[in-house]
Amino acid sequence: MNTAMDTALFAAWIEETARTVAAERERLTGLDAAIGDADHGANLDRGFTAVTTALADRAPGTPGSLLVLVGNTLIRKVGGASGPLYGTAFREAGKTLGDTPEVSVAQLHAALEAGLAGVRKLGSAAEGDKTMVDALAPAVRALEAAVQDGKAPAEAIGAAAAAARTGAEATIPMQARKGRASYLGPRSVGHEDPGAASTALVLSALHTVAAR
Amino acid sequence: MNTAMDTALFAAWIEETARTVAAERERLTGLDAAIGDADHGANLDRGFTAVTTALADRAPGTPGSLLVLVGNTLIRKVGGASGPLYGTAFREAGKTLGDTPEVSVAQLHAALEAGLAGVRKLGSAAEGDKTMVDALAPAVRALEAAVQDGKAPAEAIGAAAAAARTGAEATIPMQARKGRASYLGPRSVGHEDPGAASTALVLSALHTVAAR
Amino acid sequence: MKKLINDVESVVPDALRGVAAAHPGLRVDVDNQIVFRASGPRPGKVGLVSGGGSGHEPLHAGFVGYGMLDAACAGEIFTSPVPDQMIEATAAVDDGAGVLHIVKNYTGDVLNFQMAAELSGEEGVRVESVLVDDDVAVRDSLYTAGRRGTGATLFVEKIAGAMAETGAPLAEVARVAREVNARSRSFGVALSPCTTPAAGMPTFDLADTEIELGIGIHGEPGRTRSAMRPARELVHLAMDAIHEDLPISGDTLVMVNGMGGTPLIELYIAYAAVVEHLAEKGARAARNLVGNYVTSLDMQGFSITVCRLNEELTRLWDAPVETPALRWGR
Amino acid sequence: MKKLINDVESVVPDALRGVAAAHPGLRVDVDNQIVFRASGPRPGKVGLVSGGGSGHEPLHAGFVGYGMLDAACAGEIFTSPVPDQMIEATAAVDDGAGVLHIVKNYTGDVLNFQMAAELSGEEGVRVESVLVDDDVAVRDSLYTAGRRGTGATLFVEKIAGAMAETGAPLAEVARVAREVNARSRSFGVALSPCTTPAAGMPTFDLADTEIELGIGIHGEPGRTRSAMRPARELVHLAMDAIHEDLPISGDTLVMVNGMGGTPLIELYIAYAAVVEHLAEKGARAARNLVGNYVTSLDMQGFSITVCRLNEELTRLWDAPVETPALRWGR
Ligand SMILES: Nc1ncnc2c1ncn2[C@@H]1O[C@H](COP(=O)(O)OP(=O)(O)O)[C@@H](O)[C@H]1O
Ligand SMILES: Nc1ncnc2c1ncn2[C@@H]1O[C@H](COP(=O)(O)OP(=O)(O)O)[C@@H](O)[C@H]1O
Ligand SMILES: [Mg+2]
Ligand SMILES: [Mg+2]
Ligand SMILES: [Mg+2]
Ligand SMILES: [Mg+2]
Repeated sequence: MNTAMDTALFAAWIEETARTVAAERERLTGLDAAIGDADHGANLDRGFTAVTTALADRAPGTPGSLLVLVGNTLIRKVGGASGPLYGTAFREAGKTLGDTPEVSVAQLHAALEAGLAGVRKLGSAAEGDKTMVDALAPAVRALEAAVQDGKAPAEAIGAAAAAARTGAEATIPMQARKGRASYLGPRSVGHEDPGAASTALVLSALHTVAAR
Repeated sequence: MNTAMDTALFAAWIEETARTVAAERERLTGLDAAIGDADHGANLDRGFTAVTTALADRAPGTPGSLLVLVGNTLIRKVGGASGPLYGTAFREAGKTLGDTPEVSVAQLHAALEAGLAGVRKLGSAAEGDKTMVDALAPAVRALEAAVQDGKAPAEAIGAAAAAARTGAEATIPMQARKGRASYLGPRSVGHEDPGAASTALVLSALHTVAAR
Repeated sequence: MKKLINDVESVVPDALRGVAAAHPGLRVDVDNQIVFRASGPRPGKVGLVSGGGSGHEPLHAGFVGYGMLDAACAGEIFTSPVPDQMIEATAAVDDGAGVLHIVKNYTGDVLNFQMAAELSGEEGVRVESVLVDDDVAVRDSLYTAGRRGTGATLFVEKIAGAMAETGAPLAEVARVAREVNARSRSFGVALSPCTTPAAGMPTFDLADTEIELGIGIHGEPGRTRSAMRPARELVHLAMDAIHEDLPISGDTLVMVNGMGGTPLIELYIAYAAVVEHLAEKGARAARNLVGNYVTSLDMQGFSITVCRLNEELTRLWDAPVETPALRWGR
Repeated sequence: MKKLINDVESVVPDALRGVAAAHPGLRVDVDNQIVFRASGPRPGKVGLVSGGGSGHEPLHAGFVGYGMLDAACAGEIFTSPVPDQMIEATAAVDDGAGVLHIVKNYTGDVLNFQMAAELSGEEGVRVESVLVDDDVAVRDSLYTAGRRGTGATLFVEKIAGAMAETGAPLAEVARVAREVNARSRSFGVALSPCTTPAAGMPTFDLADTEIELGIGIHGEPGRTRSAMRPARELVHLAMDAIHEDLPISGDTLVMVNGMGGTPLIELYIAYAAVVEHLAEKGARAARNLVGNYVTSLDMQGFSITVCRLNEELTRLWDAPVETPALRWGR
């Protein structure tokens, strides 16, 4: 892959995300059944199916406008906690990219950082609260480090995806302080957070297409 | 046992019946669960428990008045189909005995025959309809035959009890035409009728005390 | 068995205590298991008495009040009450105009009400009895116990109750009650069995792919066991069974009734299918009820009851009613 | 999984079609999953909009009508609706007097209603939001999502609805809604899990001797797993949990709510125990509801909600209401 990412690559990322979310739907719902209400897989699958349709209807011209459309569609179709949160993440990321036709790793980092900030602001969850933040935050840090080390996009994104997966697994021993899982108190310990798990999927989807 | 049956023996019969009904409660309810509504054991147990209390309160002076009291108590406490039917059987039998202090086998036969007639009249069930009639009718016939042969009470009653049991088992292949079991149509075939089974218990209780 | 009860032996009285505490409009004789209107009998009004085994809540106690029953006798779970209860209820609600017994057609209910009616008559009360036998799953015949009384019982109690409030004579109240029964048919489907406290285990076993067609309201198996199907198909099957016995046409009163363990969202899905089906037949649901009204403990499933309305029945259905389970117009 | 549905994907629209057919007093936008009063907004009256995930029927659609809600937005099963629905409902019911959003306190509901309120505000509608958070099983704290909204939602919708019918201004309707929430507490117990159509299997496993204490209304496990006990003990345990958080005294409004799969006879047994318990505390149930009102699909179990009444709340509770699931006075 060339060192800059164009609209086609972002479109491929969302397509790949929709594919993995559909494939992992049962697992995500299972995780949510343990500490939530057994709908996270269904929610994201519904959302990304709608996103795929929306992108087919009118393919946006820039990475930024594409991510904003993804975010708006998720907000309009998903519901639950993950709808507004994922929607905000994609919207903020897209807005940060402006109308640049090609995105550098540094710009990607800035975009994801803005997405994380949006999630933090909306859900007021901190790291350690056992939410998607525990996967997204380390991913953004890993990406930043990779940028500093001047790593190539595929490699940098690989590091971010790996950090997200590690972050998701790290939620297992945590006691939830946000979202439905918090209602379980100590009983939320010992289960992976569904939103953190799906966030890891979204980033590994990006790595998959970036590594092509 | 001497050749005539006194009030004490009838009291012992009812006591023994209450004991066996309580012991067989689950089995009777199980039979009713298969082709009815799973309450026959509970119904009769409730009824004969009430009967025991009633007899304790005021022990009647004659076999006839005792059976009438048993019948009235069953009608007042059991409910369901079996309450009025068993109640009528005991009432009619008691009324037939009048105020005789000692009951011969011939008189017993007349009494049970009257009881059977009462059940037939109230429930309008014929033999072969898969009801208590299929146990009581052969028992009455067997008793009549024993009387003709001049058999001793214990032996005669034994024959009646055996006939009741055979009659109850004979209901297994029958398709019910009366009572709840009739709602099952062909599916009522292959199960013993709960009321026929309990009738066999009542008569074997009589044999138990008569044979003492 | 896991049930929200105190003791298998005290289920009915414990529940009646709750009914008494919850509904100031009712007077409950817990010892004799009879539920009355708190207001007592009204001079010149025919009294309505019904009752039956418990486990069908809100039937019958939930239908005691203005515009419906004057008293309901509660038996043990699935066991008809005894004559003593009916005699006492009948005497208490009679104010000279006579009393109507509304009896579901089960051998137990019929025999006990019959004995009660005789004795009440001897005590000088004019009693008329109406048999409800609406369940088409049971083939009727001279030689059998006949069809069961199920969902139509609610229709009979509501419409006869409204007629009684108008001050109509006993014969007239009995006449309209019989007409409602004659114009109503029901069919029930079970997705799961129920568990009676006394038995402590399910009344039958059903695989996750099986259902029972043509069930009653006592946890008994149905006429046939069949494969699970989408709600729409189950509804059409029930409607066809009803139509076969009493052709459905014109304005109808339809109840989609839950058996006790089926959530309301599923009953609405079934009702949507009922309306589709009626449209195909050129009929319509002029009035409807969707909910748990004539239940079988915790059984999952539903029954459909259809009544062919006429102007009189519609007017009486719409008349004000004020009971724990059915209330409108006041 | 055996459910009375047509297709896992169409559960909510299929049910809404049934709601539309069953209740002429409602207008249902099936595509957007919004239920309105057929009569539309009334000039000068504050509009009440609520909504949430489906699977809690009759909440919320069953409470749309005179004296309660003007519109209810239905999400997928256990998933809060989306802002678009709330924005459309808000615009449709506003007639200048402004709109009150009644929001159960779940992250999803809160975030979606929050976005909707902002956008509706930008479109010129005055919107106030009231959070319902009555479930004492969840310890409240600054650092958590806070307590859940459960049974008290019905109380808030009924009483705020009655206030709105008087023509009271938005601030006043919001004030009384918040007061009801502040005076209400709930606690729930599950005897069995529920099965969501999407998951197709029970949300948790429970032995025949076990129960879940402190459950919400989304099939989630409770705070603790415990041994099954008689109804009386379970009720006392729930009442004590409520009392610990908000001392129970004086006149109260009490709801014994079924979770969807528990038969009414068992709920009455629980209510009898509630009344015993209140008497011990020198309090009483001045008003009550016993039935399935805020459910969790087919879950077996119950919740108790207690609201400490005052003269104003009692009067507004008694005011006429005409909705599919709650009706009196008209
Ligand atoms: N306040 C919050 N901040 C960040 N993420 C959150 C917050 N609350 C919930 N989440 C995320 O949302 C996920 C649940 O999403 P989902 O199941 O789709 O919605 P719901 O909880 O409404 O059913 C959780 O696993 C968690 O990662
Ligand atoms: N018409 C009838 N004539 C004679 N016996 C009958 C009749 N109907 C029912 N029975 C008897 O009653 C028994 C059922 O009694 P029980 O279960 O106590 O009452 P219910 O059927 O009301 O639950 C049946 O097994 C049958 O033997
Ligand atoms: Mg969830
Ligand atoms: Mg029986
Ligand atoms: Mg019975
Ligand atoms: Mg959800």
